[in-house]
Amino acid sequence: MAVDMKKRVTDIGPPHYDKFLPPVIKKNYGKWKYHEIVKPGVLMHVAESGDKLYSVRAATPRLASIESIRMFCDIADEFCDGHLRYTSRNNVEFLITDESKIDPCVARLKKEGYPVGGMGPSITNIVHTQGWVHCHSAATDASGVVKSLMDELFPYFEEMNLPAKLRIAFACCLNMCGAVHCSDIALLGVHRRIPEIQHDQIKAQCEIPSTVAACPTGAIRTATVDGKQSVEVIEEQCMFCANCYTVCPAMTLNDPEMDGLSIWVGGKVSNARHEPMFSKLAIPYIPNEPPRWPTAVKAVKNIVETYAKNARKFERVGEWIERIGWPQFFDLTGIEFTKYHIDDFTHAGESFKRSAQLRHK
Amino acid sequence: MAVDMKKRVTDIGPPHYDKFLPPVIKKNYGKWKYHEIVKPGVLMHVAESGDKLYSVRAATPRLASIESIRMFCDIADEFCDGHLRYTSRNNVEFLITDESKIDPCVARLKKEGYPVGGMGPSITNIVHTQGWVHCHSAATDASGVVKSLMDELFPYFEEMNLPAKLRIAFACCLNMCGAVHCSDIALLGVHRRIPEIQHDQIKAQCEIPSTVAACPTGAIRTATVDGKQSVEVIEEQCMFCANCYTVCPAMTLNDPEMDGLSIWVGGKVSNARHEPMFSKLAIPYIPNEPPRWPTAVKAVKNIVETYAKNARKFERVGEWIERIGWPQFFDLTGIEFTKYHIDDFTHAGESFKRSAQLRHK
Amino acid sequence: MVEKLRDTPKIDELMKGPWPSFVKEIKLSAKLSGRAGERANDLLGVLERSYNDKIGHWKHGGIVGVMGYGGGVIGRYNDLPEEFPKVAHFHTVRVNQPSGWFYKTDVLRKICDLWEKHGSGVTNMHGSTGDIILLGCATEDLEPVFADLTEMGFDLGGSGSDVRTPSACCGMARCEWACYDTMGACHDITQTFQDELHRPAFPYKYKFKFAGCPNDCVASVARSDMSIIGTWRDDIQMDAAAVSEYAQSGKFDMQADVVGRCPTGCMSWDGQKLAIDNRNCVKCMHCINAMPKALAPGRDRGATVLLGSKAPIVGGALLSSVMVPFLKMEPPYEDLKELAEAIWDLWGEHGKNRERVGEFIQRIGMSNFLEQIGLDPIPEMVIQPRTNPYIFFETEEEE
Amino acid sequence: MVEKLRDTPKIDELMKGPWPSFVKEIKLSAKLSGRAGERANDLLGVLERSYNDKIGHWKHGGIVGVMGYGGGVIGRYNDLPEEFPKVAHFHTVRVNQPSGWFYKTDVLRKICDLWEKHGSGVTNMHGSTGDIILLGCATEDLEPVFADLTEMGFDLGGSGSDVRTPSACCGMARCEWACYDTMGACHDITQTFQDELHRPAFPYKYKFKFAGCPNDCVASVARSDMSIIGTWRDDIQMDAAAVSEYAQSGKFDMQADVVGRCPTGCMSWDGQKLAIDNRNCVKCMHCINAMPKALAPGRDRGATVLLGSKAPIVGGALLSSVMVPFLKMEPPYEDLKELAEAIWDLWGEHGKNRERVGEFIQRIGMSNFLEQIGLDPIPEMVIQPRTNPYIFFETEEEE
Ligand code: SRM
Ligand code: SRM
Ligand code: SRM
Ligand code: SRM
Ligand code: SF4
Ligand code: SF4
Ligand code: SF4
Ligand code: SF4
Ligand code: SF4
Ligand code: SF4
Ligand code: SF4
Ligand code: SF4
Repeated sequence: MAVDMKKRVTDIGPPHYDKFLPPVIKKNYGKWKYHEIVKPGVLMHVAESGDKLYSVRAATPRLASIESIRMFCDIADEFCDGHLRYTSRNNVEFLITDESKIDPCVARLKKEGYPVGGMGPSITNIVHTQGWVHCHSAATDASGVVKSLMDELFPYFEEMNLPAKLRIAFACCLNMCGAVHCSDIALLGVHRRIPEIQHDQIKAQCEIPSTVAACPTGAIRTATVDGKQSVEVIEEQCMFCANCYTVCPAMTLNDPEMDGLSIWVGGKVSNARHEPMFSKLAIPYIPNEPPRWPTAVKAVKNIVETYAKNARKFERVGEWIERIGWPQFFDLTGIEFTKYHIDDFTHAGESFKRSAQLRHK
Repeated sequence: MAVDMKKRVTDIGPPHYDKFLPPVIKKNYGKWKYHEIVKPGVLMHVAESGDKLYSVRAATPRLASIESIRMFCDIADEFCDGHLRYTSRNNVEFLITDESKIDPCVARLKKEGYPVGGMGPSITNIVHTQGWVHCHSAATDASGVVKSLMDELFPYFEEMNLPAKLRIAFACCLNMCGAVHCSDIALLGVHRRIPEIQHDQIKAQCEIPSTVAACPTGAIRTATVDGKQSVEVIEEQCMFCANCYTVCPAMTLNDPEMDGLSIWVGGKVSNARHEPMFSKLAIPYIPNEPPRWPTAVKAVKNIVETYAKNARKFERVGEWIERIGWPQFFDLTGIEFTKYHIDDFTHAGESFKRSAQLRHK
Repeated sequence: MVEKLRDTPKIDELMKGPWPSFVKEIKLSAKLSGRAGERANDLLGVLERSYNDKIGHWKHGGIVGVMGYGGGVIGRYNDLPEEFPKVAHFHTVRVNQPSGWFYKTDVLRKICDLWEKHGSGVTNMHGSTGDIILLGCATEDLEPVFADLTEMGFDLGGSGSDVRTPSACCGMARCEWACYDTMGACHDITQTFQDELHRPAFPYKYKFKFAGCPNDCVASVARSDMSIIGTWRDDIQMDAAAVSEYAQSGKFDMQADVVGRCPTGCMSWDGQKLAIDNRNCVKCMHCINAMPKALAPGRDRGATVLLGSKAPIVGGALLSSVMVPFLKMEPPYEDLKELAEAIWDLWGEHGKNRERVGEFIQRIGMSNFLEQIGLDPIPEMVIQPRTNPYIFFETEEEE
Repeated sequence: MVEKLRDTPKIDELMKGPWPSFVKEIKLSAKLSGRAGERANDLLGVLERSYNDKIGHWKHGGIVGVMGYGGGVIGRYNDLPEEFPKVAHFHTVRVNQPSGWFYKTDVLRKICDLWEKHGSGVTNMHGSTGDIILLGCATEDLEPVFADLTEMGFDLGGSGSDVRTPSACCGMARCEWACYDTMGACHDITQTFQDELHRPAFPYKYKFKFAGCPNDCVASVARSDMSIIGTWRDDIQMDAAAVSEYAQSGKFDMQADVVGRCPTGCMSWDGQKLAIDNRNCVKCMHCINAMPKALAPGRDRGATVLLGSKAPIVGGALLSSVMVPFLKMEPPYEDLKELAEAIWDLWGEHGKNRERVGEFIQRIGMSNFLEQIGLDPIPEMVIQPRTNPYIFFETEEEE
């Protein structure tokens, strides 16, 4: 397809959002007074002017065919004068001013297979990444695990009966594009064998010095293999982060049997009550079990249910565990505590229990 | 003096404490029921048997002449059947069973110039170190600063009107023999210029490789000076810890004008309420001002008074500051916050404020 | 239109269940006519293959993009091009979303048309950074995609070592708690730094995220090098009558669930009246979240600017840390822009390759960093002052 | 007896004021007859000199000691021997105190006599580690001091890279909260490890401190490589009537000051009755401290063993961390001794010179350390599990 390079423009940036805002928002921009969750998935915002805006939130698998986007457009045209938005967690929201259109809109979404919910003390959409659909780094698939999980956690999306919001995130490798490092529950793809080095390609594809420098533990050193300049990996020093692979395609870590998932818990982002916190390791390794990852799904469900049963009102997962203590968390969930749970990276010592404040039963 | 080497015995260890315990303790060992502070400096322990033991606590300067120890012995003979003990903070305690002897014992101690107190929510004796009295490492004196301070804080020793116990510690160099790293208020001697190297003596007195290895920041490297093997210090990398000096006497840091004191706050040891915590930097540097260190004394007194006025019941200094926040601590005390307060050692990043939870006035 | 969809028994398992299925979405696109359908169909095939092999089939991207831009396209090649020729190239195009992810259907339909014409009909709405992700086209499609995009008023987002596509919570558009205009600021910053966004010239990526209040609905504190989080300086606004209503509503226990969960214990409740010691309130939002009709942030509003969060590669994950406790956020946001530029100057010159700004600060030391960018050290920047006595005293002036 | 005490106008300033004066103490000794007085008098002189010069006048010690012992004496020389000849040598002798620092006057007087005869008449009661410190004698005095000491049943304490003189709170001798016999354990350990105490053979020092309960009155968690802190496993003992008395006493506010300060919030008070959720009690002692007549530690008592605290040199200060959450502490303390020995074997072989055990653990990794000494990893050992994903998986068995 030929492009007319003379007409070519650059650096225009995104269109101004103003063009896309519904009139009720333009009018009340910055002048909202309060909100209420009218029912699961339906949010009402009331402006100082008295105007009301209803947002109907529906789940999406994030990976979207243009056909379903078009279908969302149909719905928005029918109920929202063509106005919709997406959320920071990949849900879609239909912006309604006419109260009578809420129920038909909800009904229509459900009929098309897009459940409505994810508000208040519920499990909303899982933030996730590319996995086997698109990324070269993935230690597991992303969309498939998320789908398997949400099929099972579905009631928590449609209802609001958890102690607090529960955010789940997923990333298919340690690069953590799903930003799983601060989630109530996180799933993270892990490699578990050292990079396989394509000695014949490394010189062509990689800069050896920057490959060596890329390793956080200094596990890589230069080596001559079959007379060719290459690198070698000191097995005991490798913790499978794949940073070398990012820098050098000739060092692959993907492995059908060794790759899998780890599970993390107790992170959060908001400043509400407790300051933001990182997720902590719960289960170091679960094998990849496509297509439906039953072990991982069961493990997450167990954590959710244990939390739902034991936490107090407004307590996020991490706040709950902090109150009851980690030994009790492992006890209640039946998860095994292993040597992998004890940190041994740079700031490891900062995570040791340096007091006699302990529970003893 | 000739010693008969044939009779020489070794490795006998200390005498068994049993020999020194008063009968009331032997009888009730492990069977105490409760205690009460009868009045400042007088502790009553009641045994399950109903027996009572009174302990009268008097301050000592720790550095003790045998003449005053003999005088303590006289007092113990008179009031305690010869039984006394020292505490973990260098106070002396007279162990009385006859209630009528308490007041005379207290009176006698005060008369001799050894104040009675240091119990309950008070300031007890300062744990301290050798200073110019005995140590080669000292960046300041120890006993002199402690004496100057306690003269000023004296009322807090004799009364019990603080929110909680307030523990002060003193160490004359970064070796921290006074274990100042976990005290409510701590004074710490600091050097501030790089080691002066006696190039002509270093070969004889020191092992050069271990000297180089001793530096935590890698500031020392081997060098040839005037044809002799020696070392040099990279000025920007030195933080004056004196670890090189400990290993190598030919690298001295002591300096009349540059040495001085720093002040630290908010550490604690007990597990009561809050887990043990480290002391945090309050004032990076105060010059040495013998004989009475007025600036340091004033600085500590200011902190004590601000604490006394603002903390809640049972709140140790560190707990108080944690509740009101560090910005308010600097505000209330009028202490200046400088770049030195921000950590830049190994785990520095762990001390950065990583949340938006802030007070804004 | 492809004759027959690839046979995919394994991933068909993921068509079942109540949650919307991404496999269904790919199949919807595979049924499209033209290249889009063919590509989506081959994507189905690759994916089925991965589900059998338990391994991905994508290779490193190499550098592909549009003329004059260094970012915005992620190159991707398949390692089984014979078997799946239509996805041998399968690059993604990152399109800078409008602030707050608001759309009108007309513009969304145009994007769909574009991606039917040039791409695969498969998208991500949205990527983790916030972009519209157009998933999968060939190298030769890139310029035409770009031409059509710009024509409809869109532009590429970031990738590589540049400013990444900034994002913002819906803020004032739909939230009563927004302490500044997140979408306005996000758009302004995006426009101002178009050059930095499109032409990678930094040691590594630099992300902006704009959250209107401390609830941080865009996870800025965890996922952006520069996190701008709305807050306020004066007292929480309170409607006492509405507080009483909540207290009686039975929705929660005022003492245990609200007062008892305030992080500084600065609230008290005597059964009748709620009192807040605003001096000790750390603007955590909890009480406001619990009672949106009764409480609201104060009127003296602005934002806290924090710096440095990132995922674990290389030195470990970081959250952002406080740089400016309170900044009035008003257009044209000069203070914020100057701060960003001062940081880029320093980090640009002294940062190592692939060293995020958060790691850079830790390496050179916060005090040093502050001095260089011209900020004063203040206690708000730390949890607590240093605990180790290893102080690099500078004494030259004194001597 | 010295003819005239040194003229010391500067330090005489420290004779003033209500707090007992160390200068007075040195003067008391300077007035002693014989060498003791002479030495104390020269000490006055050196000190005055330091107060004028603002610098210490002591030099590194070199190795001095008694035959067959590697520790117990700190060598010290003056750098102005001409001016202060009597303190040209001024070594200190560390004498192992009896557990709990209990004395009878007869034995104390004997120590005084000894130090008048051989030393300076100046002591520290006590040193920071716990020893009786005899401050200042010459090299030739050391064997005679040692002979007299052993004759009266005393022995030297530790110094150098050995077991340091263990110390203990008064525990069961005078405290109702002692959860095990601190003085008994301290004495037993001291006797068992006499060889390790006197003959430095470790990479660095190793301190033991025994505290009877979590109040930790010997600062063991901060100042000993092995911290043995008493605790209990069952319920806090409560006398409800005595609780009521405290509540009415006006000494404190039961809700705010006791219940409100419990670190886990596991107590509740309805104005009448105090309830404790003992499962969530972390044995912090606070409520017991506040109400010693009403509450007491449970009956199933023992100790938590923690490892690794130290001052900042070299890698930064550390607090001890949990190794064994609960150990029954009964003579002959076999478990504790075996644990210590297992640690010494490992650290002795692999520790670097001047690397304390706390630093050693951090260097080789806690899991590795545990495996080597034969302890299972348990969650009580950490504040929280790891937050970084950098796991050294061992997968050989699986493969
Ligand atoms: C629409 C959205 C912003 C956007 O611009 O897209 C949004 C919107 C609202 N958030 Fe949020 N939040 C949104 C993502 C987030 C995130 C980001 C994330 O999860 O990645 C967070 C941080 C989560 C964390 O801490 O890990 C977030 C933490 C909160 C909180 C704090 C909850 C807490 O107790 O920690 C509140 C307050 C509340 O719910 O009481 C809040 C409250 C709200 C309110 C009530 C604000 C308002 O007055 O409109 C909105 C409806 C809440 C609801 O869904 O229950 N929002 N909110 C995002 C919806 C995501 C979704 O589709 O589910
Ligand atoms: C005598 C001594 C132990 C010894 O074997 O020598 C001792 C004795 C007692 N301590 Fe202690 N403590 C002694 C040093 C300590 C230390 C160590 C230190 O300061 O270096 C601590 C840790 C301090 C810290 O956390 O930094 C200590 C933290 C406590 C606490 C916890 C206080 C808190 O709230 O944090 C209590 C409980 C209380 O006072 O309510 C306590 C309580 C007690 C009781 C009431 C215990 C009892 O029932 O007999 C004793 C009298 C207390 C008093 O003086 O008010 N003792 N106590 C030590 C006296 C030192 C002195 O001369 O002043
Ligand atoms: C597409 C996207 C995931 C998604 O499915 O949404 C993505 C995909 C990739 N990320 Fe990412 N990252 C994406 C958001 C993130 C985020 C989340 C965020 O921005 O909020 C993070 C964590 C936050 C952060 O920036 O630290 C993230 C942290 C990384 C890292 C680790 C960076 C670090 O400093 O630790 C890498 C590795 C790298 O940069 O070399 C990385 C690298 C990559 C690469 C380019 C793989 C590589 O090594 O070259 C992935 C391309 C996948 C593909 O084939 O399309 N991606 N990446 C997200 C961008 C979409 C968009 O533009 O909207
Ligand atoms: C005498 C005493 C101070 C006092 O006035 O009480 C003392 C004095 C010295 N200590 Fe200490 N330390 C003394 C208790 C401590 C303590 C406190 C404790 O044991 O509870 C500590 C902190 C806790 C710890 O062990 O970490 C302590 C941490 C140090 C250090 C730093 C060790 C570290 O790992 O960080 C050094 C440096 C060294 O070992 O090279 C040190 C070194 C020294 C030396 C030997 C100086 C040297 O570099 O050679 C000092 C000899 C002074 C002298 O001339 O007499 N001293 N030292 C204490 C021993 C008396 C006793 O036996 O009872
Ligand atoms: S998390 Fe890793 S595998 Fe997944 S999209 Fe990001 S870089 Fe690729
Ligand atoms: S995977 Fe990580 S640790 Fe292993 S060699 Fe590569 S960069 Fe180093
Ligand atoms: S703190 Fe330093 S100067 Fe003071 S006694 Fe200990 S080693 Fe010596
Ligand atoms: S004083 Fe400390 S930092 Fe400076 S050279 Fe010596 S060992 Fe290194
Ligand atoms: S971050 Fe605050 S202002 Fe923005 S949407 Fe969330 S609650 Fe509203
Ligand atoms: S906003 Fe948070 S800190 Fe402030 S009063 Fe409310 S709960 Fe307390
Ligand atoms: S540590 Fe506990 S048992 Fe020992 S004296 Fe202190 S309060 Fe008593
Ligand atoms: S001992 Fe401490 S943790 Fe246990 S109930 Fe009492 S205050 Fe709470």
